[in-house]
Amino acid sequence: MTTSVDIVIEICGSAGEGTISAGEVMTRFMSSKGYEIVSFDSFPSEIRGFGKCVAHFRASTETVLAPGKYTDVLIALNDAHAITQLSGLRKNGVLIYDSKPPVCHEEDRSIAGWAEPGMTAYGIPMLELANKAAGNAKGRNMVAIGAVACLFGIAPEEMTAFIERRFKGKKPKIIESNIDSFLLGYEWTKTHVSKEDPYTFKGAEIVPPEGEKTIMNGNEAVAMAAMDSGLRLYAGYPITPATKIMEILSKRLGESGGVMIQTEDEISAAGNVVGAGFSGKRAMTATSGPGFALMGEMINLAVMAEVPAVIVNSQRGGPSTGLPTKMEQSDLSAAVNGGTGDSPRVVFAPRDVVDCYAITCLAFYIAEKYQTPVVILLDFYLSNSIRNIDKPVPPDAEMCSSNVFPADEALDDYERFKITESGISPRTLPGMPFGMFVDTGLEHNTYGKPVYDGENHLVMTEKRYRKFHTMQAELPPAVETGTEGEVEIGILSWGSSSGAAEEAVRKAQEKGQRIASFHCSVIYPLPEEALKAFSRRCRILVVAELNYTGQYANLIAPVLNREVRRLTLITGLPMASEDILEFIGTFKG
Amino acid sequence: MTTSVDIVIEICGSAGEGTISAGEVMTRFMSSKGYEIVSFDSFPSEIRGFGKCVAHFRASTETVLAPGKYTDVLIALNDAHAITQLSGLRKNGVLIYDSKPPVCHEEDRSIAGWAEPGMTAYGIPMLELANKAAGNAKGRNMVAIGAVACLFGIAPEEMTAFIERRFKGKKPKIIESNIDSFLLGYEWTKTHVSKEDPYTFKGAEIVPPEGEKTIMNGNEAVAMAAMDSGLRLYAGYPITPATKIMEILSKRLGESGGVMIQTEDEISAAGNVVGAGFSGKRAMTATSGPGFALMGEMINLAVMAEVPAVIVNSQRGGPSTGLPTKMEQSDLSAAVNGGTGDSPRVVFAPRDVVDCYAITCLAFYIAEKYQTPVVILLDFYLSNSIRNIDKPVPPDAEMCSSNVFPADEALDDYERFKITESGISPRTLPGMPFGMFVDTGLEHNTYGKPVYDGENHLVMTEKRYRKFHTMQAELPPAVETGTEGEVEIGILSWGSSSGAAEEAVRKAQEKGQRIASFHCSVIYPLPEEALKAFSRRCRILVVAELNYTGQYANLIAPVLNREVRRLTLITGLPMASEDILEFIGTFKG
Amino acid sequence: MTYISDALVKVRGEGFLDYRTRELPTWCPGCGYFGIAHALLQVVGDLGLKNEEMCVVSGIGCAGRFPIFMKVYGFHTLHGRSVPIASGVKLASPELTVFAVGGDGDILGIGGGHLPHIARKNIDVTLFLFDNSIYGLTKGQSSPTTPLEQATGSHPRGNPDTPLNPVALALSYGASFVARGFAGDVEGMKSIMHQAITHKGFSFLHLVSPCVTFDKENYTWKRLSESVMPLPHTHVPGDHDAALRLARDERLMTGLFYQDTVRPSYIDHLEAQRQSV
Amino acid sequence: MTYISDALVKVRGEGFLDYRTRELPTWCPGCGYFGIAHALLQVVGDLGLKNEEMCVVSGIGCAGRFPIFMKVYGFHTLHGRSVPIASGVKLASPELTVFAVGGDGDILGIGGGHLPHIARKNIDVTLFLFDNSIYGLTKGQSSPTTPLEQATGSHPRGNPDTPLNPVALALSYGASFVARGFAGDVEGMKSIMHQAITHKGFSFLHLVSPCVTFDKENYTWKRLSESVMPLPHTHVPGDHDAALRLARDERLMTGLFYQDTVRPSYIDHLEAQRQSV
Ligand SMILES: Cc1ncc(C[n+]2csc(CCOP(=O)(O)OP(=O)(O)O)c2C)c(N)n1
Ligand SMILES: Cc1ncc(C[n+]2csc(CCOP(=O)(O)OP(=O)(O)O)c2C)c(N)n1
Ligand code: SF4
Ligand code: SF4
Ligand SMILES: [Mg+2]
Ligand SMILES: [Mg+2]
Repeated sequence: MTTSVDIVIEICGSAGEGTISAGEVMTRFMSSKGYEIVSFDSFPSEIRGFGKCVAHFRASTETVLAPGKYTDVLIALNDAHAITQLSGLRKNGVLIYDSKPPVCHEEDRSIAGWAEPGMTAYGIPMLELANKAAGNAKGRNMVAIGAVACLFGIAPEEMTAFIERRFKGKKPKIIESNIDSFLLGYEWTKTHVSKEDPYTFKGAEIVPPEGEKTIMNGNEAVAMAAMDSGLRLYAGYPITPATKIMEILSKRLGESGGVMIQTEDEISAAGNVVGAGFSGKRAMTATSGPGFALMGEMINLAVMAEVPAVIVNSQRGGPSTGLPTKMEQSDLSAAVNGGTGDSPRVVFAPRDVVDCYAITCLAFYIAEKYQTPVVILLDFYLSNSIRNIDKPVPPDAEMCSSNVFPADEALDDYERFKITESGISPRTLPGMPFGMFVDTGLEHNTYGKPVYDGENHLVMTEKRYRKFHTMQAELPPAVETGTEGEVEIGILSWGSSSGAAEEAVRKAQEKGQRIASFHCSVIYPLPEEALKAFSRRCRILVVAELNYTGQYANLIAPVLNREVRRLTLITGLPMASEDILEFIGTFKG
Repeated sequence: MTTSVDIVIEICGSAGEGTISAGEVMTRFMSSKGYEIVSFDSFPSEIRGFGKCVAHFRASTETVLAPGKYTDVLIALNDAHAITQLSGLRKNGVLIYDSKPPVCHEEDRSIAGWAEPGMTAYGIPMLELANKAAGNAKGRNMVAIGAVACLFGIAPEEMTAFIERRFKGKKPKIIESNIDSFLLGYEWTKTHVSKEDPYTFKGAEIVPPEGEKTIMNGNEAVAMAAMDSGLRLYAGYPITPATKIMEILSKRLGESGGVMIQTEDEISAAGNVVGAGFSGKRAMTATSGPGFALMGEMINLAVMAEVPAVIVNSQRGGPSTGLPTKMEQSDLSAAVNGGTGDSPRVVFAPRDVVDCYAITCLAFYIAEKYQTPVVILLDFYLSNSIRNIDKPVPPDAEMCSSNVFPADEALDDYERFKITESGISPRTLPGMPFGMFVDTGLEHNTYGKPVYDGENHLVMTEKRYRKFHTMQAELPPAVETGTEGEVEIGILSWGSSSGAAEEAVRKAQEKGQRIASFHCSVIYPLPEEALKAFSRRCRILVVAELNYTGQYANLIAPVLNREVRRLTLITGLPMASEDILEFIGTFKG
Repeated sequence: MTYISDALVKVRGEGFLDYRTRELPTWCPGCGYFGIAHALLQVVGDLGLKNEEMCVVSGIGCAGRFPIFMKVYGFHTLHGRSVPIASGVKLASPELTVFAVGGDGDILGIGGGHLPHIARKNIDVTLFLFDNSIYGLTKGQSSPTTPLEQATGSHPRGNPDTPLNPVALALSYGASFVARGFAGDVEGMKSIMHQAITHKGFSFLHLVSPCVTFDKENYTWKRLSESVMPLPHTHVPGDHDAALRLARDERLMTGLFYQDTVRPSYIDHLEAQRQSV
Repeated sequence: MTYISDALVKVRGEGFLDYRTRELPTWCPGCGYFGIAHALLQVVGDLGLKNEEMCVVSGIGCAGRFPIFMKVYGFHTLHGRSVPIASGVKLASPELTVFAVGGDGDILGIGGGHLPHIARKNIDVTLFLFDNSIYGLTKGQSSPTTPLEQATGSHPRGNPDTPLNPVALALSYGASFVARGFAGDVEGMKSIMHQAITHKGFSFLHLVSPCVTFDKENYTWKRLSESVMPLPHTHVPGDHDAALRLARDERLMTGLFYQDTVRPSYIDHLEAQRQSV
């Protein structure tokens, strides 16, 4: 008998207990088996200090689009922290805890005492077993995985084989003690625990991975897409959650003759990118809120001087240094409207790891062809969330070189900023023997010469905005799911929250609701027509996003000119379909 | 016979010809006589280079709220530049030009040939007379003023007395040659020109200045208000049009024991202000677009750490370095929505020079009491526009110290960021023996300790926004003028454009239109109730502002949820009532 | 909210909490920063400074977390901006004793543009540069002081950027007080900290410290302990040329490189200008 | 669009417009920048550089306007950012000859945080610092090189900030080529410009120039002409210590202070690392 399975597992410990790495082993293993996986980690921003770590993942035989809001299985490596996660555990969920934990808790601080009656609690002597396997507490996380494997029907030999592959290159002793810990956990559970809960992966109807698959997170997808798009310069400054993009490219960009430079700050990083873009080469930087705030003036320059630049902002909790390791979607206003002056820039927000790749390729194409900065809004969740995806198809030659060059005869009286219907002016690059010009962040005439009269300013401003109209034709369309035609409720969301919205719509539709979702990976230019059309067919509009003020709702207000209901969450977690279902559940007929 | 007069005069020359200083002499003189004056200068951003300079002013016996769009009298010091100003001269306007100009123009390049038939053109040998008076061309501007005085009935002895006062302290030779040039211009005109136009100041019904008057521009008003509000630190970096604020304070702040520091950049300027604010002292910086773009991260810090800071942004044409010496209102979005994260800050936009003083005093009060950054949006016009105003009343003691300190008993378990109904937490300052705490740009709990859980983040975010709700009660209300009750057209405007809107409404009303204007010097928090109430009584809503995208219209869209018509101008000039009247003139029944 | 147990307070004895909050550090066991903190807390005690009259302004990084442990008015600000913010505190409230604290990335990387100017203006702030030659908090990328060719998170093939010399820079900027300490030498640090805090004008303290978690190559306890040496006894802190020469020496010397006891601080300078008008 | 008349072109003779656009300068008559521009345009001609293979990146200021006059690919960018933008051009397009141009405010004030890093990375850009010791374009405020006590627009009572020494800084940052020229000495400038442009790696040119409009006190033609003197003939450009000593001398010396001909440029360094893997 095969069956469909959808289980949410959470491992919770304190910094230094291997929580996140246990999560990674589990998700990558399940993924390699063909499960659909959505994972989400959460950890403190301090290097040490006993902060709470949570590795959360959902493994399903069906397509899953968002992490689960409620947990089926909670694995407690640290009782004090895990107690705070209990409220998310389903009433009939499973708790796996260390029956002999490393710190001797007072009675009322053991998590077992906090589990509610309907829950099943399994105590495993993780510390003891880890000590037995390797002489220290380090293997507790692997003991826990052993218990999970045993309880939920994962073949131990498959897991040990995976561990061997995964840790290849590490010292044999380390690999060995990991495997030993795992096996001890497995065996102990097998002999001492009698399963009482209904959850299992056994007999799961796994769709065997078709075609070539690859496991990656959003940061990896962006880095890979940039390389595939012909990146010549990456300039960056470390900042969570974007640092990994730099570290990946630092390893790999050199192989293709590109350069990765770690700059002294984010202004310089953005400056290097603009310089490279001016010289006609593809370049990128990646940062997060505080760094993005520093790049504003440079982005404005790229707008005015019409220089391509790709800037990734992986959003985290704000404002200011804020919550460096928490999820939030609150840099939307800053990305779209943060520029001084009338300063249009393209803003994309990919919805998932696959989209991270596609949108990054598109960003390079659009930046170059339309001579404009492009901001890609990732977020903490997307940057770190691991998915098993089809090996992405690299961009073709046209995508990889989208420069618009002037015709030879135009070079006689060459106007670098020529007024055109499309708004795109033909562009020359340093090194080309004709077509020299001086670019500037001052307002300028069609030749690039600084000019301050009002007529010229208007014409040039119109031209700069016209490009955004022109590009609409080749930008990805909005995606609507759910009921067609007139609906009761329409849910608008953006970026990584749109998976939850689609999932919520699917579930609500199954219950007979007339409901639809709307999502567009293109934030600016706004898909005005699509927004209006969607709005027309919805009685109630909900805008669901992860910030306090409803930044997307504000952004589209001048287009919609109607009341919307705002679902705004700032919990530090990605959005789940349950969040949306619960919100619309409160609506009165 | 006395009569009401309203004349717009423009002097146009090239850089280095004394255009702007001639304008200043005239405006200050007329102002001292009791005329209502609105002036506006426009000049190139280069030090040299023959760029066009225009000194534009309107002198009236009535209250005037905006510069005139059309010119009555155009004085050409440079024909090539002045020709481009002819389109703004009234069909029956007056042209005064140099009949023997310093550069020998070809026939068709003399401005006299371009004047339209209805115009009156007076040729004055300015160069010749200047040479006669002082042996060089420098006095051409004073010769022109002499001609103006003679043609329009200004008593020469009053003007020479004024020049003597104005140039007091300069070398006697300079004063003398200025006066000689003026008098030669006056006399020559008297003997050689027969007046043919209808314009005159003679018999003007001047309201003699009541009470103590003082002539100042917006920059001076801001600087004076800051001093009167107890400024202890001004930190700044030069940038047009804000530099003068620094230069004024550099002279005067020291006298009161305050410090003016010229920093290495705008980040440091804002940082110094935040440091001073943290220590409990009033501090300010002033900048323009490019510098403001650099301050974003620091403003976010002040939001999160709840530190008072006053930041003046005198807007100029953008984006990027843009049009440094042109008028524009295009930093509104950046000021309100430019922060990464949910980052609320107060944004004020004074409407005129008087308001510059009042709003600056209010800014210090609000910043301190509500522990928040306050952005004051000036603009190029307001910064430089000279008005003769009632001597402003300095803020009282309460306005000058609005700190909220904790009660003694609260110091036992002192929560610096205590959750309160008002959102304002009691605050201690360095030096106070109890109540030490560590402030931070990280999200924190009520004690200031960094904490990353979602519940706390929500509560603190709510608290930070709640302050903005609380302060509404003591912010200046919106001002509506024009027809009461239901109207055909309602005009919303902001900042220095609102004078033009009020004037337009007055004129349209005189013609029998049902029309009203709405203005609020408080941009954020949005005056939601007032906006809604105004919207309800207007059939058509117009939002008039000086940027391309309609930034204020976008900002209020989520409040209004209705269509508005956007009057968006980016001519580099301040708004005139004619701009609005012409716009609404195009509406169909 | 109290994390250091009463038991530990007893062991450490009377006065342990005079300048220390009960917050547990977020630093790794063995981190050199403990030594720096230890020295500083003792020095302010020796100087008898009042807690509330000190203001400690820090940037972001492991070093930036320092104010959390100190019982003063603290401000944990932005990455790279402790210098301008501390300047603002001092200029507006000259009665306070103001410290600026930051890591090598903080002070010499993103904040490197501010350092020349606080030095040449001689604003009376004491700057504690916690130099572990790595970006600690972001987990081990190259910093402006990372030795050439060291493998780091951002440069797995080896750091290609020649490191800066913080003491030489501070001297070139015209800082009126420049000294170096080593996290393993608490007494040495105490001595220069004492002098720095009492110095009128800007003081620059370069404090070399191992990051035990992300640097196993160069700035380790072992290698630093072996290589650090005191300045020659003959060195006179008034001799700027000698100070610069010694700062540029291959060997890592500790102690007071330079002090100008005559030059007025920024505020005193303004005051003198005011008087003379 | 053409502003320089054919008549003038005839007077100046053949080749005058080889590297010069016909734009009229926005500089004041008598400004020292004319001398610098003159020298540079001649040097690139002497070197036979192709116009289109040069990229001139400038900041904002009177100095920043320089690219407008030169027939190359120019980029007039942001105040203080010529250095990072020029770096990006060079790293992405190493085949170009890249110049960065800026004033003293541009390079040492708002942009001062970038200078140490382009120097220590040794990115192959030639930096022309047009130092008039004043903020020209914003009409005469103090700059990081304004002499102490000079009265300026922002400091009418006298500048209270000790000026920075650009040559000493560049040396301390580890720049591999450091020289100084004087706007009144075209031949001297030509010689160091020639060497700087052909140098592999970062080169720093400190070009002292009067602002005739806003500085009547110190950096005037008269005072500079009197005080500027060439470096001693005995000076060897490989001697870093001597270079630093001479840079710190009271007297304003011109010529090549330092050159390291061995150190690889940033890109060459990366290439070597790549090869060695
Ligand atoms: C504007 C900005 N950019 C980047 C970061 C991320 N960040 C935090 S700490 C840090 C560097 C820490 O290194 P260092 O200053 O040497 O301090 P350490 O942790 O080594 O003590 C970085 C890059 C940030 N918080 N803000
Ligand atoms: C971010 C920013 N801040 C300030 C300015 C205003 N500004 C333009 S040029 C300049 C200084 C010019 O001085 P310097 O760099 O020495 O060049 P110079 O004009 O003397 O050649 C300033 C402050 C600006 N354009 N951008
Ligand atoms: S990461 Fe390094 S610097 Fe940071 S606390 Fe740990 S040892 Fe110290
Ligand atoms: S203001 Fe000074 S630097 Fe600028 S062009 Fe004039 S003389 Fe030269
Ligand atoms: Mg460090
Ligand atoms: Mg200068």
